[in-house]
Amino acid sequence: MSLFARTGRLSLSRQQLLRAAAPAPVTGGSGDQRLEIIRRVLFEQPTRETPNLEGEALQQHETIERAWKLHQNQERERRNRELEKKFRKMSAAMNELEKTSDRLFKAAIVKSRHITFPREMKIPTETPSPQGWNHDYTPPVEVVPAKNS
Amino acid sequence: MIARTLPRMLGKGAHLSRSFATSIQARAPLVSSNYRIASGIVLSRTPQITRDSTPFEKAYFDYSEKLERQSAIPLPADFYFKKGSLAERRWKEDEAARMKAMADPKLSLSEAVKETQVKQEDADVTTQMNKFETGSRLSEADKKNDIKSLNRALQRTLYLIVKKPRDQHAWQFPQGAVEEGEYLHDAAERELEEECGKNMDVWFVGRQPVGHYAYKFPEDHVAKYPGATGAKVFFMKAHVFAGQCNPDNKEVVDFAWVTKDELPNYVSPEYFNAVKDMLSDL
Amino acid sequence: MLSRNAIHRVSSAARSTLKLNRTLATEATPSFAAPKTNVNPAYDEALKLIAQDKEYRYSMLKKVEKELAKVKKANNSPTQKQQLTRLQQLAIDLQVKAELNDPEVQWRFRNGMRDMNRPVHRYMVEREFQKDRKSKLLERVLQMRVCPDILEQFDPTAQVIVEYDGNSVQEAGIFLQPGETVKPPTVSFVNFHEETKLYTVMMIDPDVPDQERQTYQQQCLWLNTNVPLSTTQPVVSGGDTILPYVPPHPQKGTKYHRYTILILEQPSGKIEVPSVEDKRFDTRSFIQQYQLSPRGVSFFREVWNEDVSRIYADILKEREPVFGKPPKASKYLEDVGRKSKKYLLL
Amino acid sequence: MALRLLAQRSLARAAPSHRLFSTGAVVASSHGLNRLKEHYHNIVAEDLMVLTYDHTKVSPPTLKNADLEALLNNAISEKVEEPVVVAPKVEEVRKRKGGKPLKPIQPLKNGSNIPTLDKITVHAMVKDAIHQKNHILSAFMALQSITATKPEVIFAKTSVANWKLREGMPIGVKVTLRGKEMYQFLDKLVEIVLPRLKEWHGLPMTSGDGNGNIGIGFPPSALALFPEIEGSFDMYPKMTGFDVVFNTTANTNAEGRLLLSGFNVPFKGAKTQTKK
Repeated sequence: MSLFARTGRLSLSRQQLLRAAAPAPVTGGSGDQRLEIIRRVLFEQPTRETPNLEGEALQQHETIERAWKLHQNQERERRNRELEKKFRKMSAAMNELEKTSDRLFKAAIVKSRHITFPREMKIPTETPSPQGWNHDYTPPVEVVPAKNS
Repeated sequence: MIARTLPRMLGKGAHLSRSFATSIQARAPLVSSNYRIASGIVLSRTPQITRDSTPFEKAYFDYSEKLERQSAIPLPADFYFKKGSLAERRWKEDEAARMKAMADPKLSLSEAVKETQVKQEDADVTTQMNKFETGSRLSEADKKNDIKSLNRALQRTLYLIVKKPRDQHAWQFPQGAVEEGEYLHDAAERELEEECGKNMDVWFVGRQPVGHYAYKFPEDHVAKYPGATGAKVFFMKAHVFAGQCNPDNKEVVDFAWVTKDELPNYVSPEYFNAVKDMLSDL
Repeated sequence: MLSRNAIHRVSSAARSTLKLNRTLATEATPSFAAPKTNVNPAYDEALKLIAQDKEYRYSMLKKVEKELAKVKKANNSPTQKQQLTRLQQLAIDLQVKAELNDPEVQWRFRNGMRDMNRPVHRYMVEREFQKDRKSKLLERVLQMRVCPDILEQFDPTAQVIVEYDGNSVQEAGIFLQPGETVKPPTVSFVNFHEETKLYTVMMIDPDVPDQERQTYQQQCLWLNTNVPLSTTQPVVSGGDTILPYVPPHPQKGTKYHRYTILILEQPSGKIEVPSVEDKRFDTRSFIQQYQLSPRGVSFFREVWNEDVSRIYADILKEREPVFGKPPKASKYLEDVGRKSKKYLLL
Repeated sequence: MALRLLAQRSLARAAPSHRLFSTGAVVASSHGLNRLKEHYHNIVAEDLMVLTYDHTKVSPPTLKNADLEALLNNAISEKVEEPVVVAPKVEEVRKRKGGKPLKPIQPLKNGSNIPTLDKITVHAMVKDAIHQKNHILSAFMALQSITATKPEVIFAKTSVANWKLREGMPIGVKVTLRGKEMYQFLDKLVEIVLPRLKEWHGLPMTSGDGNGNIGIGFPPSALALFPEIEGSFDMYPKMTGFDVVFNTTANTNAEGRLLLSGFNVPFKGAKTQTKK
């Protein structure tokens, strides 16, 4: 994605670059033409002019950036509010559990250091898989080891 | 049976306080200060696709993408593409589309490229074979509003609610009494399996409750459960990754997967008020 | 991001320095021309979002105002005062945030059309002072030892603007010529309170040599008490003049003098100050005596030139002192001025 | 060609819709959103909050995140505000145990200090650069290609006589990624590179620097797995190994691992907790 975002034209083709690089003085022992090409690509690129915003465009830009900040603020506040509510709810439940039953409370605060999110948990995508949700899931059959009676 | 009820705790024997002999006996529900303790399950299906961006988000993204392009270092295309290769040709086509889109502030760079890519693929036979098949963001279940389907409301979090065979307070999250000697998360796992069947791939998020709800039993109920005048439900959080709810038709007669917004249509207002803070808006 | 930098450069250049309404009233005020809509979709959507936010905040403001009226009616509530302050705070906050993103408000602020009657502009000026100007002011005040030479370090709440004819002290610590400061300056204190509060305004020179004690003394060149100031009336005028303005006159032979203007709030209202001696003035004990709290500071520096002699002759009507180091006793010159012999024949 | 296909494949999960919808009416899409970021805020953050909850360290509730309605209700409430008595801070003298450095004190938990990914650092040391400086260019170009950010050159801080390294020699390159770029890089790493690494089953369950930051070292061959490099592989004189360090705001390794596994970074021997 990032690759395609950075676009532009270079006048020389790869072969031309190689040819042009050949007579260039090579510093050091084992000179590789490809290094010379990389050097040119990295440091001898035509630079683009930075957009010079002024007048109406500048006014528009500042309004847009301001609105974007406002939007991000709103989103962040909404998220924080929701999380805070959930946190307080959870905290209240734990307080209640502590009052209700010491045994249950102690079991609830046990934590594993080796816990991870399961790999089945998938990150949302732009479109769902064509198969859709797997409604027909059945748990894998547990192989019960034969008991020695 | 024994294996299942054994507390699956860490720290080995520390919590294995129950002896095998008692576990086989019929277990009494746990009662604490006149309240029966119950374990509820907030089983959620997480969003399957990313949400729709707002019109402003879309417009801002297009705008900043163009600004960025204006000041970014140009791509050394000849470094990345072999001369005369298909990749180069396509990149040039994309680039032409981008140049065109740059001129008009109403056009989006990303969408301009998408269009040329679709054209290229239609023209090219080899990529036809590799074409990705994707589902639609609006599924069939959405159109039918099939509240039992997990293919519905793909951008939102869906919660499982079940219907008990009674008139009042019929709909609620799956829940069941914690038995003597049982822990909350064990009870939650057991209840979910009893009420909704085994055919769900479920992951419980931690062992602690994420919310609670206390209520008094109605008059006729009190007689049924001696020693308790109400119940305290502690909700456990869980995600479902596959499978579907199969109600046992005894304790539970119906089920639905609903979003937070739809929940008030099913449950009583006091129940909704008690649980709304632990549910996600999205 | 190169583009962002470029844009920021432009925008900061467009930002004008703080000017008061008073000075701008004479200039022709350009009117705000909003950019055309329906050209850039991002701009259109941005305007929509800002308008939405504004509407929501204003609807909340209405509710707050209703509650305010209700609370004001309920007289005998013990928590009335607390409720009132909270509600007023909330109302101001809502008003400010509702208008802060408005392109026109921003444009007016940037172009110096600052209306201190509007909460949003007051908020913006205050934020500008706290974010930009305060650190620089404090840096200068500490670097040039105004604090602690005159008083302990304090937290200035607003900007003090000192303007002489044609010269303004935009940045604390700049050098002025004694000839430029003969007439009293216009001092403004850009405060943010709507109600009128009383202030003491003074100008101190802490670098006057005290020959008797072989040290430096403070001289109070200007002392005004009970000056009424508010956000719409930031210019120092009126009040009781205890010590009339004496032009800065750095003595010949001394290093630079720091002429410091202090704005001190009088929290307990009006104060009565009998005449004070301007020489050997003790700012610290003065502040303690009248329980003043420092709110703003600014200073400029001057060194001697010919104008000082004129000030001494025309205004002060004193003989001009000239300071310098005492001549060094040379071990090679005898009292009679003869060079002593290097080698003495004993 | 290969690059393009790969790039397409890499985008398949991020934005596969472009193959379905061509022109016509505007189709609702998540155009402009970052899916990893959305995933974190919608799901991972909340689960992390539950999984890292500590009942002994709960910060008192504040009005910091309250909405306007709540602020209004607070303003008109008739509850007299008790002046907050701040107990004088007692400087706790903390001693090191067994020569290990002291860990920072963990803050009290609340809804807004849930562990999150702060930055990703991609770093490569080029040993060949000792003998010839311009060997660093290859790594420079490679890092720039995969991260879309200009790297900075790292100079040797000390001299090592055995390696013929002198102070001030350019010896490596580094890129620090934050925000949008960070999530894009992580997406690429998790979806394309890590699954194709040979004989690698995931990070060990002991990984982490003690404060919740986790690093992965990659062999030189891994660089070729990035779609940006695969197509122009022969243009690089030499591939280098590199490190990717995930800097998180987590306080412990367990929290750091949990956070990364939320982004589908695989961990070795991690037992999924799903029902059997």
